Amino acid sequence: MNEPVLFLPFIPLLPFFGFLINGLLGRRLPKALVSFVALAFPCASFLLVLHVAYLAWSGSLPLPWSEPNAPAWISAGAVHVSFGSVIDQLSLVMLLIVTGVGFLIHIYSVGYMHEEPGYWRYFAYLNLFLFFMTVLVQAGNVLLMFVGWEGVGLASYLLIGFWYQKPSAVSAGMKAFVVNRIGDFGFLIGIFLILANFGTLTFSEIAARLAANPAWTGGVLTAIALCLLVGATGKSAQLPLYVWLPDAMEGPTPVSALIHAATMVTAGVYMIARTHFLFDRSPFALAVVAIIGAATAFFAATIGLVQTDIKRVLAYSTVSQLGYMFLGCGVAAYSAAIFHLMTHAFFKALLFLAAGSVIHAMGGEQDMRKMGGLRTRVPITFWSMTMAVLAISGFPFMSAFFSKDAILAAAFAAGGLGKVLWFVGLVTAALTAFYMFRLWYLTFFGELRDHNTHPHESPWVMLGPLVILAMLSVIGGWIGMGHFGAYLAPSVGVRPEGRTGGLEYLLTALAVGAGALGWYIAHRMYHSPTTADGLAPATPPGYKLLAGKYYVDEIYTYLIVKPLLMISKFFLEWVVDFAILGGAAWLLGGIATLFGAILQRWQSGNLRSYAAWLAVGAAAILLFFLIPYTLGASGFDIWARGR
Amino acid sequence: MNFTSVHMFSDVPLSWYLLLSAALFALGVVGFLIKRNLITVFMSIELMLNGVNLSFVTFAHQWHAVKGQIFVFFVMMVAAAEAAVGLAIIIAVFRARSTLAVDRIDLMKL
Amino acid sequence: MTLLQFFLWSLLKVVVVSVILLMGVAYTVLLERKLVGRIQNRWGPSRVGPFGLLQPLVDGAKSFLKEDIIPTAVYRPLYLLAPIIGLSCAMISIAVVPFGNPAITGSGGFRFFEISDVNIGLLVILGITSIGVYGIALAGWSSNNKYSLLGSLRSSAQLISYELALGLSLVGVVLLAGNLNLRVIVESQAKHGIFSWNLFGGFQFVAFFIYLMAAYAETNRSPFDLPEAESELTAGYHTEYSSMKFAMFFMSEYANMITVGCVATLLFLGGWTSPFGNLLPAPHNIFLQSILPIFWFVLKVFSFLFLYVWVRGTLPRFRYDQLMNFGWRYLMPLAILNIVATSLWLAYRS
Amino acid sequence: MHLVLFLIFAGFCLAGAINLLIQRHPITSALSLIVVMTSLAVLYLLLGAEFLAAAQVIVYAGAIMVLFTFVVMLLNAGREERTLGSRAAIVLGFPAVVVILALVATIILHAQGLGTAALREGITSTQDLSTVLFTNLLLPFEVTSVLILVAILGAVALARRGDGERTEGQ
Repeated sequence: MNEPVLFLPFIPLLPFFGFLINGLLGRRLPKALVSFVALAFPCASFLLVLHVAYLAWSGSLPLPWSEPNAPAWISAGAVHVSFGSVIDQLSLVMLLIVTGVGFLIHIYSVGYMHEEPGYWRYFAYLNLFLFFMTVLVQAGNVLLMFVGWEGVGLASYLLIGFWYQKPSAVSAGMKAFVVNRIGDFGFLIGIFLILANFGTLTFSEIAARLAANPAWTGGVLTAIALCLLVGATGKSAQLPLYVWLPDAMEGPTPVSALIHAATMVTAGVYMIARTHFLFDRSPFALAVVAIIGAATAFFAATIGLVQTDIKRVLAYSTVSQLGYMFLGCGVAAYSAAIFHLMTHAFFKALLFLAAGSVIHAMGGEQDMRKMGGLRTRVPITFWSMTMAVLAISGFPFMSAFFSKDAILAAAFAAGGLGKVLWFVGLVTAALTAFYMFRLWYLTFFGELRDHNTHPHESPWVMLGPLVILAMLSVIGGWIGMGHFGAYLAPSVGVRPEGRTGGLEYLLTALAVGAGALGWYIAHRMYHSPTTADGLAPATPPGYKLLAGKYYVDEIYTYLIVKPLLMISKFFLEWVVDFAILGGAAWLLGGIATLFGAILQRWQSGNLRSYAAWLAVGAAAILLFFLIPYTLGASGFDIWARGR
Repeated sequence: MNFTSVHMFSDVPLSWYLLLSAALFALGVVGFLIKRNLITVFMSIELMLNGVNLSFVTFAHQWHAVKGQIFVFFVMMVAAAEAAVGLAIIIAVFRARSTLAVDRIDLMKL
Repeated sequence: MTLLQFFLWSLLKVVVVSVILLMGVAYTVLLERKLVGRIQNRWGPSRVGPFGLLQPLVDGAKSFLKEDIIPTAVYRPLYLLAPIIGLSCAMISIAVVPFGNPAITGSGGFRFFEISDVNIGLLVILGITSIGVYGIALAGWSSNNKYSLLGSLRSSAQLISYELALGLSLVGVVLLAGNLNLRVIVESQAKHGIFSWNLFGGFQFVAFFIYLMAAYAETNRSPFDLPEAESELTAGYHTEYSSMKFAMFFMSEYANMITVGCVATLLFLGGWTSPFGNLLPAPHNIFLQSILPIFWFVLKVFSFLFLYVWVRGTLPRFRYDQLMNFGWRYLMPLAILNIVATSLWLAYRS
Repeated sequence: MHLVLFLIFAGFCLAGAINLLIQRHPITSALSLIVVMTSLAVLYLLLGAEFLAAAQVIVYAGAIMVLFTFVVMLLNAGREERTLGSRAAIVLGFPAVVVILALVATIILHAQGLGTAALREGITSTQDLSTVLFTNLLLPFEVTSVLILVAILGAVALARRGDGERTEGQ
């Protein structure tokens, strides 16, 4: 069979070229050209992925496919790290999501960011993000994945702080970066542990090494899995490192859609799925994953109940949905988790883009309390948002109906804590439906509460992606029905899914019921709103706690940041500045003066005396090497033997 | 009556070439030590370079290695660059000090 | 052929070629004076001998008999050395120029129509030309005269600047021939007469133009004769020279012109080969076989010299900044473009 | 023949080098150096390095040394002054040079397996040289061109007067 031509390196490189062109020249290029560059390269990249997908579908590309003759990156001793890519079912699905949704959001951004002075900068960053994200997804080894991992973090930081004149945006960017750094630290330790224990960083080799030792479980594998989990919680905004994601909404809305909902934050889930062979060997780590996931899902959903900023609701919703994915991973239902990742990418991107369209319509206003009655003013946005809300709430036969159901079923089927986790998930599903419909009602129904604005529908360049994503949100679940798990099985392993006949239908019905309950409560409270937020007077202390986001930020500030600052300050002022620097200054000064007094006689400034010393040095070296030459061995031999 | 019979005393030992090269190098060093004019000192450096070049060419001949000659070629290029910069520096120094005597240019600044 | 015979033959060649070269120099002077005269609508020298043909001899005698003045303030060793360097460099180059049919050889492959066959003939000519700068530079400096110094500085700068363009313009030709040996370069142009000359067949007319300009500058000839611009610098670098020393500079200038003409002939105009290529049947007579190539060669060099004089008679002098701009900003890039184009063409063709 | 040529030009070389040291006027030193370089070119020719011989003449004698004489003329450098100089140069330098020369000479004279050079033998054609230069060593070659470009820029930057000086001077 002929070698299939994949152009794999070009999938990341094309957006990178876009980044280079726009980043280096964008300031001088006309806007139309910037848009063209920004769209053409991701589009080409997407087409390449489609090409690969077609080859895989038609069977001429055997999966998993790892690139032969990939250029070496690091070759040190027995460790070899290459730039090689791996295409298997998992990375292919992820690549399709990343480039496809990414491309749609690029299109949307052309409309959304049209008035921005930093237009070229925005697209340069966005292309850079796509570059790193595709690197992350394609990477055939942990280290290359880490490069992508750090890179998307950088792109995320740049884009959160895109409006760098705004102090809140800057600090949000820093917060994201710092919190991520904690996670990355764990990831890095995990990588070192892998290297120390496996001697390789390539996924396939690690898996092969594990497969060869079926008895190897727990112990160091648990440590590795937990370290990787720390990394994943950082990137995917899970407890306790979720705090950066809501703040990341300071960035432009399409960025929130692409990076902080659809793709980058799911990298943690992807990473766990990719290294599932490690987690599979450590039940403890898996349990931790599941618990973190369920806890985050519930926790974030409760905060989301009371948020008034439309994007923050979505942000907490994202955290919550990511929790679901972790829950899926934790019960070893990786394919269900990835399935949910995919549907979530569709409907959450759609939600954010629709929210962006609403914000655009409201002239930049993000507070839901000032919106209302937009249903007739922005009809297309309204309808696509409706699709997304139905999808996320698990309305029957919409996308999340299938994926969330799969996760919940898997949780229920898992032994031990499974039932508890399932129940938490079920409650969260009700909460999800509630806060989503709350958002829906507040935004689109009733009367417009801020009369200073004149809402208008967005241009088609923004609505087009909305419509496409809306369709995907509706039908996205159908592809997964039954086949998805089987399709992904070669890359993430076969897992018993919760197929228990009648019980399964009962579970499904319960989930739908939970969603319906959430909708009903929301309908009662917000359909004909008299006050801006009906929840507030109902449960005052709880509301305050929720509106304050459980004061996690404040707790972190007092428990970690402040003490750290104080210690740092003490360390800087007394240890570093006074003891080390001051002492060193005195010491060095003294030594320098002493030696200077001696050596200054040498530094006469006279060129010829320097030359003389040079000659003396040369003669000395010659003597050293050549006098023993007459004794039979050269000085070099003696010197070399001494080492 | 062969044209190639022209060389009658044929061979010169390569060590002579090497000795000549060493001598040129040593003379260059001596020049550096005794010359008092900045430009002449610089010329002495060129002399050293030339001495070393000769040994490269000799060894290239000895080992039939083209790379020895290419090394000389690179040395020439670098010497050209060095001469350009060095002479520019000399001009700058002369402008600041209006002297070319090495012994008078002994401050570590212009 | 014994060593002694080899030496004697070589000596003979050297003597004959030098004498012919010097005669050529002398009569180029006459040619110039006559031609410029006609261009300026006057007769030029016509009194000494028929059509003034003996004028060069008389000029030579005059130079010999003039009083040789050495100013007191000159730096004597170099003042004396400079004209010698100039003239010898001008004359040495001719040693590697093949001017006749190389197929006619003596015993042991001895060639009659070139003094020496060097693999890197072209580079030798370039090298010797580059040393020729010293004659002018030292002359101007040792004269201890500001006109001389300015003239020589101008001249040296001009020579160095245009040497680049000159060398680069020749690269195209070298690329076409794939060799630095002048004989091989000529033979590569022999096949179809005028159509395989590098000038036409090799599409090197741009290079030829650059070479022409650079050659005029290299020989300090009008329109680039700034080093001796009499209206500004009296006589430039040879202001303080008189009698035979002046004559040596004078001769070296014309010898250089001839060398440049020879190089142009060899590199662009097909050397000694006939412009008709194989259209004319090759003569069987050994005498014709040896004399015809020399005829073509001399004819081509003569045409080149004619062009020299013609340009001198018609074009005004450049300003110095114009000269430098022209050399660096136009000729150099053009020459590099020519190299790129030629190598692309060659790569495409192979 | 080779021997004769070698002796003649080696003699020229040494004489030129010594003359470079003896002469007190920079321009005569420069001329002696040119003599050294051109005779070295002939020696290269004897060793079969044709292209290098030409390059030696064109680059060293024709370009670098022209630059030197140019600068000497430009700065109108006169005879060397008699300055006190440095004791270190005399006390340390000369013994060091003697040691270097003696050691190197000893080694050369004791070296085994050094061949001989004869006329018309071991000639490296320009083609061989350029084949290696433009294939295996293309990168160093290109880097050299960058180096030269940098050197040109550096020389221009160094030798031109600063703007302040210009307004002051003229």
